[in-house]
Amino acid sequence: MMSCEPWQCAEIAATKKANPITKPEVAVAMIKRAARPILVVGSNATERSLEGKLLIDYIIDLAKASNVQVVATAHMVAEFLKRGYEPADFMSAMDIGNRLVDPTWQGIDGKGHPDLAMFVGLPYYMESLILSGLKHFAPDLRTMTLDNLFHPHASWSFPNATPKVWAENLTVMTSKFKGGN
Amino acid sequence: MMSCEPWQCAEIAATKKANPITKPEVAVAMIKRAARPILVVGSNATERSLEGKLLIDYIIDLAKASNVQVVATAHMVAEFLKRGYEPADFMSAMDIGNRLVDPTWQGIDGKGHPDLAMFVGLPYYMESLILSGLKHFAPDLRTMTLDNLFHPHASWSFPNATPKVWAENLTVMTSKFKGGN
Amino acid sequence: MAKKGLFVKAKELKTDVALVKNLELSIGKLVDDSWDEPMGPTPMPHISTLRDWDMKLLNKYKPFYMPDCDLCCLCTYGKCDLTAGKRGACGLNIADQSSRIVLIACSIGAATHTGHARHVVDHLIEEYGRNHSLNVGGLNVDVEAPVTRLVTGIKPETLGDLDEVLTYCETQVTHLLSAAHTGQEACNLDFESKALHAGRVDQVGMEVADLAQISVFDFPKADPEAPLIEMGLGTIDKAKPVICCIGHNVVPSVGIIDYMKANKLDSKLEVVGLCCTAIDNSRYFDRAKIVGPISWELRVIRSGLVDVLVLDEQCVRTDCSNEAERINAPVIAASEKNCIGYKNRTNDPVDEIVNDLVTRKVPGVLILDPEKVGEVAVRVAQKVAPMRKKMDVLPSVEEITKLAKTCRHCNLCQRSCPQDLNIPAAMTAAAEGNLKPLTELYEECIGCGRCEEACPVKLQIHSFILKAGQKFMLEETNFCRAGRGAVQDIEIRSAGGPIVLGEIPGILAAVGCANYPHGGKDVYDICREFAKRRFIVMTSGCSAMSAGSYRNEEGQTLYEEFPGSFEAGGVLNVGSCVSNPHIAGAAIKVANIFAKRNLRGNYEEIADYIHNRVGAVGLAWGAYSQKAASIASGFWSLGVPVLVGPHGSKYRRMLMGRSDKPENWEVYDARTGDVVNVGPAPEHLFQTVETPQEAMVSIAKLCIRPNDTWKGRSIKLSHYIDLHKRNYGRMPKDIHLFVRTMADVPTTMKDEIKDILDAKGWKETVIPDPTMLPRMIRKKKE
Amino acid sequence: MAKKGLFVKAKELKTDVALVKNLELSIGKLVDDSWDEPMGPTPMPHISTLRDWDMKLLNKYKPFYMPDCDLCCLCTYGKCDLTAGKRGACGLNIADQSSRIVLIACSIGAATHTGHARHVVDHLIEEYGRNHSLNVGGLNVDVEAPVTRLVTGIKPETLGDLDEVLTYCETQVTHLLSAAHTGQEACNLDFESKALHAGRVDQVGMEVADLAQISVFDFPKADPEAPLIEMGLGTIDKAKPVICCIGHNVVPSVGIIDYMKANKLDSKLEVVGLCCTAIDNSRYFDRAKIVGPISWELRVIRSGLVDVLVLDEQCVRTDCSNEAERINAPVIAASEKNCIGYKNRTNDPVDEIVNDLVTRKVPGVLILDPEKVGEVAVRVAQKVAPMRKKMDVLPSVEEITKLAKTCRHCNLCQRSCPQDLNIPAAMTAAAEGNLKPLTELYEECIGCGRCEEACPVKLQIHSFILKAGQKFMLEETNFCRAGRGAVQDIEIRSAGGPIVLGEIPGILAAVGCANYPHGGKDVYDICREFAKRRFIVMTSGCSAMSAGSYRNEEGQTLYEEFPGSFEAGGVLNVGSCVSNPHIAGAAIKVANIFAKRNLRGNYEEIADYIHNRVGAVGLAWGAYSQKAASIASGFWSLGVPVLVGPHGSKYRRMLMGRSDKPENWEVYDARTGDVVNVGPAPEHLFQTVETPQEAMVSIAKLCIRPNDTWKGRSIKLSHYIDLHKRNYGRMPKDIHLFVRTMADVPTTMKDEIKDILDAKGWKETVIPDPTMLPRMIRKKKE
Ligand code: SF4
Ligand code: SF4
Ligand code: SF4
Ligand code: SF4
Ligand code: SF4
Ligand code: SF4
Ligand code: SF4
Ligand code: SF4
Repeated sequence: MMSCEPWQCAEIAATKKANPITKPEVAVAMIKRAARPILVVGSNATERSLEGKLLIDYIIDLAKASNVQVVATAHMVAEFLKRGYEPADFMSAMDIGNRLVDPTWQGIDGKGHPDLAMFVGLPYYMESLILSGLKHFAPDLRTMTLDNLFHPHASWSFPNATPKVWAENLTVMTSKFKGGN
Repeated sequence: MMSCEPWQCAEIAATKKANPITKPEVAVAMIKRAARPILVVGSNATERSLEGKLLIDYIIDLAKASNVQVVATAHMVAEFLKRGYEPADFMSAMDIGNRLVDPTWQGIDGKGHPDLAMFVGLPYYMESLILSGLKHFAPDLRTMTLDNLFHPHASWSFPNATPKVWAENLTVMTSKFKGGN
Repeated sequence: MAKKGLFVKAKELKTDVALVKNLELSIGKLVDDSWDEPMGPTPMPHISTLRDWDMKLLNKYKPFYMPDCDLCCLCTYGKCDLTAGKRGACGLNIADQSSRIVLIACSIGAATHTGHARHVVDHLIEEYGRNHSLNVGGLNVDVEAPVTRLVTGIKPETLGDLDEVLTYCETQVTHLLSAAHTGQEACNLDFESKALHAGRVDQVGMEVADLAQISVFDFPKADPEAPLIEMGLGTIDKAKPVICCIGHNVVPSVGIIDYMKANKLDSKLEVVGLCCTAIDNSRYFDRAKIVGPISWELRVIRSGLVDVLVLDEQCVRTDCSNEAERINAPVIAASEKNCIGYKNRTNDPVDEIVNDLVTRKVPGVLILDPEKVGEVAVRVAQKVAPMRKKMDVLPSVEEITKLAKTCRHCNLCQRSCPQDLNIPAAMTAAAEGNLKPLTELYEECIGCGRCEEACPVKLQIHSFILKAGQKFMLEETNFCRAGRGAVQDIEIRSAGGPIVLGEIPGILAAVGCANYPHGGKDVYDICREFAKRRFIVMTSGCSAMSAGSYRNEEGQTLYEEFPGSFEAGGVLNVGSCVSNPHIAGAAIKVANIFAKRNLRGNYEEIADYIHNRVGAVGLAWGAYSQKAASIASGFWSLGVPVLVGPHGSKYRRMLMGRSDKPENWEVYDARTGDVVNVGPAPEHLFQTVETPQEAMVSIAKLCIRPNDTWKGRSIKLSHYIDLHKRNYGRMPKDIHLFVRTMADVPTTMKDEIKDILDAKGWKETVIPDPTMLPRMIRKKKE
Repeated sequence: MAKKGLFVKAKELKTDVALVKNLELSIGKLVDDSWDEPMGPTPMPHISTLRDWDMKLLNKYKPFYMPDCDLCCLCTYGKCDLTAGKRGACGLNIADQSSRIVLIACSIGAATHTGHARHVVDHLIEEYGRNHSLNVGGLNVDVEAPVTRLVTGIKPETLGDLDEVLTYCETQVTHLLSAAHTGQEACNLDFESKALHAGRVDQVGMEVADLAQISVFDFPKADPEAPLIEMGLGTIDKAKPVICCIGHNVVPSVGIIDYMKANKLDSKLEVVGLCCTAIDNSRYFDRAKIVGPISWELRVIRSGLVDVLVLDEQCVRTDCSNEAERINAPVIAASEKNCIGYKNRTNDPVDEIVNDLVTRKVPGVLILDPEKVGEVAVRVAQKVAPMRKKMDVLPSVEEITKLAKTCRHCNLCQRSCPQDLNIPAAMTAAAEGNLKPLTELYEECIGCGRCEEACPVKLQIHSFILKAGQKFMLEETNFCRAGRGAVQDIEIRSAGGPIVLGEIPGILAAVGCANYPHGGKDVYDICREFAKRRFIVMTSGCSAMSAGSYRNEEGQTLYEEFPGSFEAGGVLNVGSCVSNPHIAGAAIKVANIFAKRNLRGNYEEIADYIHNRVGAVGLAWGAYSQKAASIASGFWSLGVPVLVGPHGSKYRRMLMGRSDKPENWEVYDARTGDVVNVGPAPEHLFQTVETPQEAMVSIAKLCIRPNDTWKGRSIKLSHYIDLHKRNYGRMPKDIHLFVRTMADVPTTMKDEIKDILDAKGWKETVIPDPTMLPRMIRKKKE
């Protein structure tokens, strides 16, 4: 049960709480089912190392495999570019949050509002607050976190887990897009 | 899962949450293990009818079988007396709560501080608040609720359940004291 | 009137009569001959001036905290989990935090009343000048502002004086709120002391507001025979355009009523109100009608009877504007505190505003000029009434039956209902065409609307309940006595003795909001019980309405059955929320007028007097608001116990004595300096009671005071024992704690009680001249 | 100076020189010849007076809410679940509630500063009289109180005038808090407007406090060369008795320093401080030492260096007294706001108090007389220092290794740490004798202590970290420049033009608290970056300390490396929290002195000017408090954007523009009345940035203003592009939104940018005389 407690102890949610993602395949299915998913990647992408590889490198693999649009926050765009990956867009975390609560926003490509917003690698409390903003003010948007920290304000969240499990989950997800299922 | 949500939606607790009592035997064991249990009975005792019998009558059966000290709140003492049962004491709900947080209080019989405080039949929110007071200010006291409404602030609580299940639970508990186990 | 040093300087000074240049005027002290009462020790107390007194009370009545949340989320170091003693990132623990929440609530309450008073006083000064004199009861009331005199040492005579008093209050509110900043107060008892100070300030703020409005608007002036006001939806003449005012601030309503009168329309429209605005309207205009308390706001709007909705401040549901849109009723927001996002039309021509509202070009407007509110409200009401035809949004019985079938029995409505009402069962019945269970909910529903918000299939549950209860709702016609304002000095003179000696067994003040656990009838029942027992029963606010909402066997409402004077068996509605200081004031005046204690800036002594001698108890059976918290706090600070109904537990902190700890109950005998144990009298300062039965027993007991004569005590005990036996089915178990000598025992019970006393090892003790203040001891022990 | 009508009446009037009977004096208006500036439209604005201006800002920068809790628990109708649009029992929804929380935070902040000012001013009036004149910069500062003049229309000249200004503030605070009562404001934007008003009031309150203390205590008066103050634990002479003052209110410290000076002890003891008291101490006494910001309170006490702890108000950890007990250091509580449950000894003889503290009979005392605080603190420090021998409570390295072995790796510490620090891993290493990971935590730990509270085996985690970082901690010796106070008028005259034209690329104000995501070095790095780029860098409060806590390659701190004057490349510490209005004031003075706009009661025009022309940005990298919220709000209201670090997201509401919505960015050209799109300049009003890199890019961008000349714009763009490329690895994607004509483009980038502009379909536009106020249009379009 502990694994589905909020990572930061005080980040409890009330009546609407995240469904735990019990295995990476569930997340993959959610992404595949979404018409317009985006993936918001925060500054911990270069701060978290899982099994000797940086989070950002897992994300690049996943993004390439899944073709999900990546929005880099903070200065992460530089880190992506450095690694030869061009994210679909970059803006501050608050800017992407603020656009997502606007139902008239047509997405970063102007082709329609995202129907699934994924988050990974923001400071836990910031990610939590943005997810709360979306839960309250974009009730039709599904949200999902790809961290190893449970986020009760998301619609779907991976449970708290070790970096090792996290690495596995991300790797499995990537593989499922690369022709797996 | 729903059955272990707080009954009143907004009564969420934070890090310290009740263990659900999965079957009445667990509650019986807790009581038997306690050296000085008390049972606080609130005004819903005569408002709740389960399977055609009032809650207070179940409580009297249970109290007689278990010899647990009953503290009647509000005007419940009259209702007990009317039914020929003399509760160990009576006082307002706040008074018993306030005594329970005082570690120097020696119990209603002056023989020592209770080590298990059970509650049943108070208005949900009042019971919840008193349990919260005890959780915060009497951290060594175990608390348990015998309602059919989940109380996250207790140490142990029955999950939300129908009056039928509730009646069964109370009946089973009583039977276990009457020589069952 | 003594003020702090005042310095006035001006290079050029223009007055009506003269132009003065380079005036410099330094005033050390203003002394007003007409009030020769010497200044007491604590005029204009700072936030810590009365801390010693507070600590005396807080040591006797220790806080019992029941946190509503395990977290603190007040700053960005947090949220912090404070469970069971953990300290937050600023070092705070849960006791500190719990008391901080109390301080914040009381500060909001005090700010609200003070801000309300500020608005009224500034407005009246603008209209009538600073010199306009105050008059709350003519020759009948000499001590016109007991609370203000007591707390500030000021004797206000004009509107301008009230300005000064409010300046004091605002300074205090600012300091108090400031103490709630992260990294300020570090001790829960000091937070509590500050909350008590907020209560004192709050009482002053309220008194100022009521003094001003009584004086200028010519409300009933300490009048025991203030008119009976029609109350209930059934009293509304549906053929007329209906203007409905909700809130607390009567100023915009005065604009409406004045406009109606000036244009001879006062019999052509209905002006009705909810919450305290309703009460104050009726003090201004005896044909204004009272609809009911805060819990009836949705009820009234959805019933469609309202043609124009005028919203001022406090206790106005924030969805009133949305609800009004549903019934096509234009809205006028009339307070800076509640602008509702509407465009400010204060400076626009009336014709334009009227047109925009009538044509529904805009759903509502903000108008901050009360006269303009008056004209717009009346003219719009006249125009929209024929168009609206009292259109309601209640479903038909057929619709209910049909829609109830879509109920999923998910229980979310019940789980969201503050009353835990069994709505799902009522839906089952309704689906089968049986509306009775829904009808039964009508009486217990507090009209909060949370059930509807929770329902996944969007059933308009509250509207279903209203429809089911429509018959009662629309037929309701009762009476509330218009708020009388202060108690007359002469009433104090004759009742003061019996109160202090205990022969009038107590004063019950039923005040506050309508967040009742099972509807308003409890308030009526309790008030009637004690009026019949010849207690003095005082009411205010929503409780005053509920007290008048039921009838006796003869068809009389409470206000018809009992006299409106301050005497044994009287039932007095003092008025709205801001009239509460007349209740505190009555207690203070007992000390001052009857017992001749100096009042001015003499807080401790008077509070000590009241606490030990005046058997008054507040009952806020449905208190819900921050204002109710600060009102209660003002009473605590005077040593007057307050009871709240079950929802009051959500104030999260009680102030409770321990009858089982004898050391809690010692006072000095002022005559000798001896320490005397006087028993748990009163037992608690703030306490939640669970049922009306418990409330009655507690009220009787809490009226007992150390100073009771044996005769008074025996009367009080006989009520206590009688109510206890009736409700608890047996003798009180603590009777021995209240018997000082056998003379205290009601004669008819001598034998029975003697046995109990013997069994308890009771010993006779003395009746002291009780005080908690060492300095009041007249003869020090050698 | 214009005041509202004033009426003075007295039957008997005693002054120093005369006795006047029956004085009656009615003053309609006081006009002071010496200030001939005409009164603007909004002196002494009420809570809704500037609502139209607020709505302009709020429409441009819409609130983005991120609720910290799904519930509202503010009254006993609740708790209410407001998830995703559900309304509570009072009708409130989550947007309203979120904005109400902002209002409450800002009201607490404004109350705190106003209350602080009230204490200082009342105290100084008592000591020096109402006539004591103000002096904040002698002949160098003519516009002595820009914020007060702007908001209230009052030009304060004496302490007595400040009293009047504060009375205005207190009235407003009371009204504002009142609006947070249940059933008041019903629209989130109106709550936001009121929060902005709280910011305005807060700025006035702060300005009053600093004006008073600068004037009377002779702090540096607008002095670019205010002394450099020693800072850091390493600067404390451990051989001397150490008095440590924590808080914000310098008055008790003045008592201490005066006593030391009077008794020739000023070189015999160390007076050190944390938080703003530290800064203000150093403005009073240049040998006072600064230890550090709020996050260092536990650090300092546990290190044992403190012999006497003096606590005043604000940002004082509420467990300081407990921590002081652990190291046997007596505590003096010196503020009514923070009594800590101690007995009030204000009226006791000094000898007794000293004795009780020295003998540890009591752990602490409350003394509300600053002179007595001074004597007691010094005498106690002298006596206890030899006994205490700087006893600390840090564990030894051996103990750490041993205790770390008991760690259960439950992660609760990390999960409770606001910084999410990997403590369990550090424990593992420590158990193996490797303290390096713990040492690494030292720099990132904000000293909140939550880890220890959470640990089930009660490991003193924060102390472990301190021990591991002890070398750095004890060796820290840096410099902070004493707060200089205001900016001189002459500085404004010379820098005003370059700022408004854009040639000085911006003003960075690094202010506020120490709740940094990764330690204080970010603040230093950012300030240095912009100082080197010849922005004007202003600092205050805890940020001013952090800015001075690191050194460059040459070993210079920031304050040594850069001049302290208001010029390109200057780094100015204005002072403590209450000095922040000198920053706002500088912007206001640009409009007034440089651009000759009328100031007095002319809020909208000046704010419109600043918003469109003065490229100032606030950075509150570690803001945590309610005061920081109200300070920010004061800047928002002036149209100045504020950035907060990641923890600032917990303020739960951003004010954000949408660069992708062109309609957001239209202003009027005051010359023609044409509507001109000026691009997202500035893009946001309140925004969280995640990393220092993002902060730098955002700061550069947010300094862009519609009014920039092409030369100024090209300079600003070159900084923005340069920082963007460096930190984001590419050209900005929004560069086309900031180029009005090709002359705006930095010459070296012409080709590169031309291509981008072409690709974006960019069209040339005009550089308007920008305004958001229709009434500022000089020539209406026919
Ligand atoms: S005020 Fe204190 S306990 Fe509350 S959130 Fe802030 S740091 Fe935590
Ligand atoms: S409106 Fe009535 S039934 Fe519905 S939740 Fe509120 S009290 Fe319960
Ligand atoms: S919430 Fe709606 S659907 Fe659920 S039980 Fe209540 S009425 Fe039925
Ligand atoms: S009594 Fe309470 S609910 Fe009623 S109007 Fe007054 S404050 Fe509001
Ligand atoms: S203020 Fe409104 S939303 Fe908050 S608890 Fe009270 S009723 Fe519920
Ligand atoms: S004291 Fe330091 S390590 Fe401990 S929780 Fe606070 S920031 Fe984290
Ligand atoms: S909380 Fe204590 S026991 Fe748990 S991981 Fe942290 S240091 Fe170890
Ligand atoms: S800057 Fe912030 S933390 Fe520092 S002293 Fe000021 S308010 Fe407190």
